[in-house]
Amino acid sequence: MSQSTLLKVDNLAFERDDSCLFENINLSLNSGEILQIEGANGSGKTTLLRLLTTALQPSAGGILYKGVALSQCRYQYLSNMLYIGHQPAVKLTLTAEENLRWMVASSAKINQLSIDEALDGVGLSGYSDIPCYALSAGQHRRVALARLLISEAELWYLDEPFTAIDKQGVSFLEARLQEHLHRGGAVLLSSHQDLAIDNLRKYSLSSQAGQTQ
Amino acid sequence: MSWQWFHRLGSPRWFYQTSTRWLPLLALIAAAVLVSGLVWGLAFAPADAKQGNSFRIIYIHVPASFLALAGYYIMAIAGAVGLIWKMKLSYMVMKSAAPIGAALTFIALFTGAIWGKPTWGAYWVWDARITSMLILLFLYLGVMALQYAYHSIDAASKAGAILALVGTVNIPIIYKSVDWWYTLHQPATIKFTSAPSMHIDMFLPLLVMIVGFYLFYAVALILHTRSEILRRERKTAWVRELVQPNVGEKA
Amino acid sequence: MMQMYFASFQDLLIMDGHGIYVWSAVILSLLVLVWLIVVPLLSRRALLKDIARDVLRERARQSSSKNNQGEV
Amino acid sequence: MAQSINSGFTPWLKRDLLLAYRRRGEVASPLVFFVMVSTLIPLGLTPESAQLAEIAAGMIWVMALLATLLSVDGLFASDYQDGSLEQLLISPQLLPMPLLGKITAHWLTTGLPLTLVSPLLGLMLSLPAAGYLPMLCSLALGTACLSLTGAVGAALTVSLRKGGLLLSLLVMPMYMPVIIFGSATISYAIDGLNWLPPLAILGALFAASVALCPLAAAGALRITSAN
Repeated sequence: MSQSTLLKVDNLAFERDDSCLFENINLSLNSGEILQIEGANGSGKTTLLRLLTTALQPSAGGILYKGVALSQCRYQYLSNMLYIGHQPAVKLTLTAEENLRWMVASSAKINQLSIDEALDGVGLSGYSDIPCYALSAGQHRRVALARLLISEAELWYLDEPFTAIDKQGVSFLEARLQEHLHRGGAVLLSSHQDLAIDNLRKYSLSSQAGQTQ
Repeated sequence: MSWQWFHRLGSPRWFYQTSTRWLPLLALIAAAVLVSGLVWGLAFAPADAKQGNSFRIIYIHVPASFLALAGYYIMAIAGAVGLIWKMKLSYMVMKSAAPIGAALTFIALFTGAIWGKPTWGAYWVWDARITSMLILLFLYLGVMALQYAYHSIDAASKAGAILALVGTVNIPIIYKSVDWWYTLHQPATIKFTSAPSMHIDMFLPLLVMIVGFYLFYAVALILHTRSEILRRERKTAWVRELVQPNVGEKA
Repeated sequence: MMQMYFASFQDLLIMDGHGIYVWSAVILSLLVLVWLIVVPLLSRRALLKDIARDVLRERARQSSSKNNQGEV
Repeated sequence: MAQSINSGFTPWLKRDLLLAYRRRGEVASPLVFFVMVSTLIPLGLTPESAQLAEIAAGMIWVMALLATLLSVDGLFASDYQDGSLEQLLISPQLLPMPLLGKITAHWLTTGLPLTLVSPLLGLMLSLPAAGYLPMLCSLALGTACLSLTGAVGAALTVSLRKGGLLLSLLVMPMYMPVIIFGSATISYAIDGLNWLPPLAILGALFAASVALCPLAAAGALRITSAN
């Protein structure tokens, strides 16, 4: 995989009701790299992630995907990206298997791994046909994380992925991330924990946080 | 047309300073036109053959309904400009236009109701125009209520702008369907004194009143927008500097 | 100059019986119009006073923090 | 190697239908409301069938409108709470298509059942015989318009706590042309007139809503996510 810069952010700024959350954020992400966003609560970690996933519009600056501005390559960018936020986006009345099938149906790049194999991968093998309201919050996160096994998207955005999962889940996730990097993917995640993953770069948001105008 | 002019227009500070200079004159002209139109219409214009003097309410009712409708479109255009060019000032204009439009719609409604009493013997008649005016009032209240429901000002302005635009698409449909509905149930109806067929002496004061109401609308809109600018830009330097001199004197 | 339609000021008020409707409509409308002008003026004055107080309070805080730095 | 994925319409339609199926009880509530309110009318007005026949068409339409309005704010509420709305906003498909899928699912679970139950109400309110077919057509087409326009209101108020009341204030004016032509279709038929023209206008309203409402709802959803 060429050392292509998958993502480049130049002096991004975001304003919420005339108070500037952060400004001139510059960072880049090459394939095979993992970037950890650190920062105190409220420093805008989630907002930065939502800006990168085009859920929010920045008030200044731009984001480039493989050197092309997002507005030009929205479809390619969004189909090559996976975002797991605070909420696991799991419908409680559906079973884990149905949830995963629906999540996969509307995403573009998926491999041939079957839904059940993915659920086994995250340790939910026995639970695939139980409605999710019978599962715990940790298990809901596992259903969301099962998407990592199926998705072929290169860019992963994970918002505090290690919250509410047990020790065994943490090591599982770290192994998945490592594997993804070897395949040439890139990960940008926000977390307070120290991660046992090599060639990990950190980016602290609090130092960049802009003051109010 | 250089964009520089357009963006200068968009700066709240430029708007505030220019309006400070020109507002008194505009207000004077508006007041003069309104008073003269009203006196002309109420005291000098001849009475209507059929309705007698009660028709004089037309000099308030018709201009108010014109402005109520025009005001909605002005509000929606301000919202659209805000959405497209992300101009904070146009969002402020939209937010200020909503209560003015609602008040004018309310005036049109109750003058129409009062006029109904001598003409048709009942205060509330489901006449096509009054019904459409009532629906227009709901549209205004919807835009106002939506804007106060949001915490973040940006989200409120954008949501209000979208609702105003959806409203503008619906207004012609609503007006046409209410008219069609009214003819469906009262085939033989007297049109609610259509303006052009009026005698010239009656029609001229109406024209003057319409111009007066437009001027009044402009004055009210500028005033409301100015206080909205102060509310939104209170942290900026130029507003603090604006306040500075009187603070200085006191100290 | 145009001749006033009504004989006297008295007739103007009565308007052959329709005066009550016409004048109630006119007066109420004028009240609403005046209200539309007065509200922004009042809120503008209140805002200016409020901002002035903010500025004063802020300057007071700055000067007090300047004194502390001076002493330390 | 991005495969060509579907437009997002079918997966979201299937998902919402499955969700509605799982909570069948909830789907029944607009229906129960519809039938229950119609028993209020004779109690409130008169059991006498001649007078009831006079107002049956209009009343059935008013109740269908209120029942749809009652259920429209559920369109996005649960998705907003559990985060799947966020995933929808960043999916590669163009947003209006999945929204159209969701709105179709909403119509299939509220509008259509209302239409199928309406003959029962017609009997209860002694609707003249000529009115049944036009009622079915106008309700089927009309409730679709109501779902589409209601989706715009639901999108605008999804992130607000007490959004339900505000939603009806926003959406009611847009419903008025629909109810005018919907009930006119039935009253035309009852008076023996040709009831196709008002139905045609209702069809035009439907066509306009199908084209414009998903776009407006998509724009509105992008804003609420920033709230």
